[in-house]
Amino acid sequence: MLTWIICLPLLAALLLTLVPRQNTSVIRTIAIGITAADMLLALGLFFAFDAAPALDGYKFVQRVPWIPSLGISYYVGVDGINLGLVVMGAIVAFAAACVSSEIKSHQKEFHILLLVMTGGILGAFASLDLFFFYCFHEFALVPTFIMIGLWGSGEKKNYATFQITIYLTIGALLALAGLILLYLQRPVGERTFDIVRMTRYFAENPIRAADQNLIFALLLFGFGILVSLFPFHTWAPLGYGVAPTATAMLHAGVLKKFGLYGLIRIALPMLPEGAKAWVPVLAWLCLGNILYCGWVAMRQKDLNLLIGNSSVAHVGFAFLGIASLDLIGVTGAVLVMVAHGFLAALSFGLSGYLFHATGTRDMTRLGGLLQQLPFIGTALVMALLAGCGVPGFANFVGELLVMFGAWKGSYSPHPHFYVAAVAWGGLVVAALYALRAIRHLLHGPTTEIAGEAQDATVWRRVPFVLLLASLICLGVFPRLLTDKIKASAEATLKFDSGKRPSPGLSVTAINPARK
Amino acid sequence: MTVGLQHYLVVSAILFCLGLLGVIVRRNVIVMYMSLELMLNAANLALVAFSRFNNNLNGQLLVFFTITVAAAEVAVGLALIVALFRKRQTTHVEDLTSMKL
Amino acid sequence: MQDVFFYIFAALTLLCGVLVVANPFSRNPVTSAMFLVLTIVSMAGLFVLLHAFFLAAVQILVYAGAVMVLFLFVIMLLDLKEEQRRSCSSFSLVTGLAAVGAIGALVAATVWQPAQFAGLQPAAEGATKDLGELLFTRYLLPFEVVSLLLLVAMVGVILLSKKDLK
Amino acid sequence: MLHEKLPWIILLLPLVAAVAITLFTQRDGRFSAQLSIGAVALAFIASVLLFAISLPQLADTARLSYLRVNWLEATGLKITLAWRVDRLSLLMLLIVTGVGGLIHLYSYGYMAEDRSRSRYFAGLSFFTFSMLGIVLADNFVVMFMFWELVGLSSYLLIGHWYAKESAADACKKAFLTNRLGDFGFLLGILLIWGITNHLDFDAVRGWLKLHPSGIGALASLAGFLIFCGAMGKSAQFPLHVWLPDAMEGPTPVSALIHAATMVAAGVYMLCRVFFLFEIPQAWPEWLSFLNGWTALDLVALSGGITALLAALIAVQQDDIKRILAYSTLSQLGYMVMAVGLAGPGAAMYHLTTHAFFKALLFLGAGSVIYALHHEQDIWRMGGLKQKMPATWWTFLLATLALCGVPPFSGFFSKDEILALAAQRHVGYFVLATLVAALTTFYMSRLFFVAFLGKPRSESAGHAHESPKVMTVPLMLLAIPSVFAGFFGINTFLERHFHPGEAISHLSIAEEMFAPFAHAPIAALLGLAAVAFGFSAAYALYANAEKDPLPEKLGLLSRAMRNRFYFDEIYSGLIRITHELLAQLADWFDRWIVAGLMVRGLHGTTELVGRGLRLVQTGNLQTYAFIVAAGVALVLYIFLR
Amino acid sequence: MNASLISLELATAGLGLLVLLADLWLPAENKRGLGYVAAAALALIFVWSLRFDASTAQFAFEQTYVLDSLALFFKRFFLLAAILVMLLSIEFADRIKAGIAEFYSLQIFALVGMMFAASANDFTVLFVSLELITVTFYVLVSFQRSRVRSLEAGVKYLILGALSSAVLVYGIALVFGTSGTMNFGELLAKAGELQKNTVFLLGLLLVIIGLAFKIAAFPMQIWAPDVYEGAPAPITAFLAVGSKAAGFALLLRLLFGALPHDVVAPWAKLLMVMAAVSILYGGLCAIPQRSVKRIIGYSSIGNAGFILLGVVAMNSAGYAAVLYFLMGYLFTILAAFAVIGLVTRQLDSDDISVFAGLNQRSPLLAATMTLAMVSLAGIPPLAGFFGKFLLLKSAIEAGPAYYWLLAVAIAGVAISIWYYFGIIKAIYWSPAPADTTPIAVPLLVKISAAVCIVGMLFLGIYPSPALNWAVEAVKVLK
Repeated sequence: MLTWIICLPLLAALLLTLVPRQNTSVIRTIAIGITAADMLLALGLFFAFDAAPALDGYKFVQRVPWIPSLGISYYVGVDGINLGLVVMGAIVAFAAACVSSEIKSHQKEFHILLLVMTGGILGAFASLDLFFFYCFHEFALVPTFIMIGLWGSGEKKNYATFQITIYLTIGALLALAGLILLYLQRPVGERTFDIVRMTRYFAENPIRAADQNLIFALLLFGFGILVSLFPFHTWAPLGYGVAPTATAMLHAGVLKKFGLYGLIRIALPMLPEGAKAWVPVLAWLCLGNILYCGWVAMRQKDLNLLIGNSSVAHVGFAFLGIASLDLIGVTGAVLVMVAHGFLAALSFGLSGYLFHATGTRDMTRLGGLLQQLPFIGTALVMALLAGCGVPGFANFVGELLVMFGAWKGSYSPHPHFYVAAVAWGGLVVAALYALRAIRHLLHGPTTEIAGEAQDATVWRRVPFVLLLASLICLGVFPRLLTDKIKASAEATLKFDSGKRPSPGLSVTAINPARK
Repeated sequence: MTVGLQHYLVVSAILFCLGLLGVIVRRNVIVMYMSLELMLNAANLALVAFSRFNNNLNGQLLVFFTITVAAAEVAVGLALIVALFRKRQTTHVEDLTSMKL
Repeated sequence: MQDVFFYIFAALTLLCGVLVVANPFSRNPVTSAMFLVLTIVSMAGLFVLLHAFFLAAVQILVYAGAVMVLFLFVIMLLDLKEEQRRSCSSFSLVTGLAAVGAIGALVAATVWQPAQFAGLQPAAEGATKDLGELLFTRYLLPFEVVSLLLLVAMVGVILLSKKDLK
Repeated sequence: MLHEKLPWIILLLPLVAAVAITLFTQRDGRFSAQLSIGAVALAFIASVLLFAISLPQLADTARLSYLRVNWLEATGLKITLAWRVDRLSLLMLLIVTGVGGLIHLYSYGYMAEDRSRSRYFAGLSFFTFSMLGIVLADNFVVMFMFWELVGLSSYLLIGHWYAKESAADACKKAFLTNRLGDFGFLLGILLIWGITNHLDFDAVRGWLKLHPSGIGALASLAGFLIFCGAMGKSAQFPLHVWLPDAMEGPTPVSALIHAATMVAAGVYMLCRVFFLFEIPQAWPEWLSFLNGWTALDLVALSGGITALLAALIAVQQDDIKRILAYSTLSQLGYMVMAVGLAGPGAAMYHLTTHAFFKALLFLGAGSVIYALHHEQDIWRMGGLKQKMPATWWTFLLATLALCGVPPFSGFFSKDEILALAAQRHVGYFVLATLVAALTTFYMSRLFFVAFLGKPRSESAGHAHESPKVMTVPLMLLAIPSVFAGFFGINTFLERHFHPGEAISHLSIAEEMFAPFAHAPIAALLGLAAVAFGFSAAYALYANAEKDPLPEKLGLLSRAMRNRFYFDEIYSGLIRITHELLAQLADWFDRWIVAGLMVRGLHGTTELVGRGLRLVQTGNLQTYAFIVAAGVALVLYIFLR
Repeated sequence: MNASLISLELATAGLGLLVLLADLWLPAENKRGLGYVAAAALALIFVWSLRFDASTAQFAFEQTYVLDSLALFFKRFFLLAAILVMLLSIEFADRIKAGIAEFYSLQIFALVGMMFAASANDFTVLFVSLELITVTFYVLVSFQRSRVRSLEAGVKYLILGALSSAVLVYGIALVFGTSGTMNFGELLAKAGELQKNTVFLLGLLLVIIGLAFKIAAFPMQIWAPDVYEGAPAPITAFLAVGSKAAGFALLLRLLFGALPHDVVAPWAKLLMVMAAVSILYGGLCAIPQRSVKRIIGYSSIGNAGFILLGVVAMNSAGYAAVLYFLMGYLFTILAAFAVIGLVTRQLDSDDISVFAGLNQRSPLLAATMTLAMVSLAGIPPLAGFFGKFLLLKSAIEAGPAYYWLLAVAIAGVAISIWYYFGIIKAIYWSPAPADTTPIAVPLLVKISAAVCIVGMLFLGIYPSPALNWAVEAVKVLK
């Protein structure tokens, strides 16, 4: 089933190569239909998950040896941690296919790339083999570059494409170096890229601390660059700023989560000592993401740049969840990943719609759009509010869990300081830029340029409704996912449990309560 | 000091460097090519000397091949230079820079 | 006596070598070629001193005789004039000299270590028969390859220098 | 088991209405309104039912167990959705659904002309849902969630007329200010959870009972952080600035949110978690300058300052809704002060009565504004007594209640606070009395100017009484405004806060004179303050054509009119903090990270490439030289 | 002596002679068709080579020639490369005014040289076979006599090639002098004592530098861009694939077949420097480049550096990675040149701008070129990715001393993506030129492009068999 989910888009991409380029409607129909089918399959997977039999804690497992001499096999399977990501990816892919109608040139190539990207993303998340895990990601990454370069818009297109390409390549390569090092830690003959077996092996035979530190650093910064960890984040807002909508949705929403997923799936369970050594650094960098990028977002006049920066800020929460070295935090991180996937896709999708409706993303030139575009406006309001952590949306739950986890986490002598700063960033700074955007874009009198915009037709609403519904559904019933995450996280991650920082701050005086 | 192997070697080393210098400082392709012959000869000298002092004729045999190869190379090279000269009326290296950077 | 001859031939070789490369009096290619002939001939002397008689003969016959004649022939054919002193930048000269000097110094310093050749005594006699035997047994394969090489060279020269190809 | 499910029904009814309106009945404003009103009416009935069923079972504060849902679970953290039904929440349920229901009804008339009526009613229903959530919450996190939702819905409602710049700005400000408070609230929750490992109110309370000093040095900080939430929501100094601006929203919204319910949530929350303030107090080292203060002291101080400041500002406002807004602020300050003086019962009591008469006042004001076609300046009103009798009467009753004139409800509740202040701290008592006098003064001013005298503008001259759908709620609200003092609400609450203590039941007549019996000085001084305030107002405004005070007070008046420049100070503060930080971060991002580092690296690489390829001159000689140089380099490295 | 060992070479050489002779009798208009015959014959030889078994090393000519798994692997490799190049040459033939048969036969002779080089077990054979390759390429590079660039490239290749030959011979002389032998097998036995002998080391160094010319690595990398640009497209491809692979075959054979490990180990540093400088030089210089052939030239330098990673790793995984990467490189480069040859011929320019609008003019060519560039850039699922993966893996495996090199390699990959994507960008989104007439793609090019694509995909998607070949082949190395 998983293999079908992965292969369906890839096969469809092959199929599309055979369709003559003039038949754009056929091409679009195939792309949308296939992604819809894929989404339904993924949803089926989601609902069949609980009942399915598990092998080593993974379900829907499929395994085909591929390069036995190197211990590489095609090995897919899901547990609670990647299930949500796979489903989210499939849903976002469908939404992205839906909004691709905005593409006016070379539709055929665009849709092929989109499908390839989808297949790659889903494959990366479903893989339980390190090598495939990495390959699928690369496989999805390249279409991203091409799509941004080819169909992107804006003056800075070339520079942005260049930047995103170089950045992500370097990040991926650093991570690859780390992964290979990890692979080599086992004695010759036993080496395997099988994540499950590696995890088990390294739990029993821990790697030397010095090696752990090195590998963790490589993975942290390699994956970190992929996820726009501060200060390697500048590619993200710019890249998304110029990217075509569907690409931005898929990349910011789904593909970017690959790095975070890698940290959770690989770095944390296999390199516990390295994690302990590096998370204090990571915790500081999170602040860079959440606070600093939040401030940067406050200054943006371009809606896409604002969303891009805020998306950078959001992944900071996932990083903090990872840095917390606490199961609550990690659960939260996974939830943030899924939630932000929907949210980023939604935001970029809406922003893309606005751009095509009004011809500009400059917020100073727009205003009062809520009157003109009630549906899109409302959806955008919801997206922006979800972004600043309003309950009812999945993001809130994730961020809450992250903060709870980080508060108790034993990663640093002053966890409370980070959480306080992060909460400030998430509650106040996020609200500042989100409301500012609403104020400029949607509220206030309607400007001339906004006056001619048309609201979305029913069909154009489908992707947005779907994404919003997913966000709200998970926000209201988080246990749909957290229960699954919880079980898997407990099974794979072992943190020094129970160590909680004492209240720590010494008492100067205790005033008797006046009563 | 009786003349030993190292004497020959030093001569060959100096000759080798002379040839190299020629390649670097002369601007006429033909002269450069002659300098290269000088370098090959230097290597030959070393080979013969080694052959003698190692009591092993393999070195001399390689010289034999080197000379043959050099001859063939010279033939081809000069033909090439002539062909180029016919086209460009020059053998000056500074005129042979239609491809660069 | 042999040592004296060595020094004479060595000095001649080097002197002529210098004159090939950097003749202070003439930059005419013909001069260079002539000095190259001289170098080769004096080197043949060195070969003789090393008891490589056959090679000495080959050196003179093939190199001085055939190769250098080819060179001279081409130079004459092309009617090459004296190399013009076009913008000879002293920079390139100095850096070139420095690079070559460095290589020379390094190589010479390495080679000039009598200790490393302490055990070696002059022994081999470059007898034609021995050479021939080796050539047609052990080195038969390279010999054949060289024949192929010569064929290639022939074909190449014809291709490159025919005035008009059919 | 009906009553097991009743809290769920109460809570979800408005939500269902909100969702249904949003999804299905956007086009039909009328139907939306009816849906929304119906939902809240049903919720009210259900609340009454719940009240009736639960009250006999409420043995003191023992909470009835209700259907629980595990909402979120992670290793070591479990968040349960469970609804808490005790006296406190039952009372609030009635207020929220009752007063709220009346306001819904009133809106039906008030918003009849609005073209996005559906959106308005959806917001109203959603707000009711969120507010009920706060009331019923049994858990810090659940409360926080609804807390946020209330903030969100108030944002939507204040910004209902978002096309107006001022409304758009106001809603933004309200949300942001609330967010500041929530920040503290969340940290407080985290702090408490981090130490006690519990989130349910009862569990935390139980833990604290077992380990009274368990929180140790962070006790006061925890209390204060939790109070931050209340500070934002109840608009207490220094986070009070948003409330007056929030008057940009439709008037019923002001009545609902900014008088009866939302702003009361802060006080309610403080009462709910009052046990947090009863543990031994201490500050951590880095806050040692606060030694000597308890968290409650800070609460009381904040409330006191708010009460006084707002009352002073109200004296010099001309906008009818702003006067009421500042009055609300001031009264909220009263309540918070009461909590701070360790009298949650008194605070809740005042909250209850205040909800009635302040809602009434707002609705009355709304009626006036409606009648005058959105004229809000009291100096352009006048003589409305004859034109709008129903409004006039109800407004009068509410004013009297607010001023604390016996036997109106406000008198009793305010008296409790006065008595409490007198008992605790003389300073607060003086302050409270002063505020009482100011309250009477500005309310009388409002009343004289707006309702009496001659019409000062054309629209005031042509005013009509509002339609029935608006006046009926006014009348209905007037009833509790007048009589709420006799219902025994205070004893009802006393049993919540002091379970087990013998509390005598009083008859209505006894109830009426209880204040004089209980704390005669406070009651009498309070009355004196009212009298003083009234007479001063009468002297100044009985026949005034324009405000005489600015001339008399000069600079002070200007400061009052400009709300003591808090807005200016805050916007300045924001400018030098976040704006500056944002600018700095943006600059850094643009020039250092993206510019110097990224572009620099890009540029350097390209430059190096361009430079390096100059080596490739095409000249054989250079090539030979480079080869030689490379060889020399390699030789040097490896033969050295 | 077992002459049957060299039967592959003999057959190939015979084929070369036949083609040369056939020229005499064939009418001019049929000469082009000779290429088909040659390609078919080469294919036959290739098939025949598959029947060879070299699981145990066999020697001939008094140990100067060896046929072992490594040699056989490279022979097949060269044959395959030659077949594909031959196909491209047939297509290219009409641009050569005359000497078509010679064009083919010289390629075959170069192939013979490569095949001998793969089996060299003696410095003499090494030198002679290398010279056969080099001299043949002098002629081939300058084959388009009518073009100044071709001749100029020939002269440059000539001078620098001769320079490298001189260095190589000098190095051989020193090695011979100190070890007293020319034979690799004997050298293996004797070299152990010589690891402190600086003359020996100098000699070895010079030999390595001489081989660096063949593989276009630092410090002998400078010729590559000019020669690649000037040479006819199929010849450039053959240079990039065959000549380079021959260099690597000899380098591997020499370093790990003819020298004991403790003698080679100290050279790691040298090889690392060579690798690092090559990677950076190739990458950085290519960035501002406009000529596609030059870009490939620079990229060839960079790739030489990458392949050196596998050599420098000095473990069998590294050698296997070298072989594997070369296989991928073969298909990739030939795919690229199949396109380049066709596209540049019409405008007689190889500026990157001729690719503008290629996707409209010929989607097949555009796709082929894109795949080739993507593979070169090292992106899955194509051959280049897996090759680079194996190279990086082997270098990491070699230990922490290699980490800095790894960092350079990563930087190099990032830089290379920059210019490879520049080409893709030109194909797809530079403003299309006025002339968008479709390019007619001859069947031959279609076939070779298809073979290359299939090869790239096969190696990338199902690397297991090829990896096994490579692993088997390097078993003879230490």
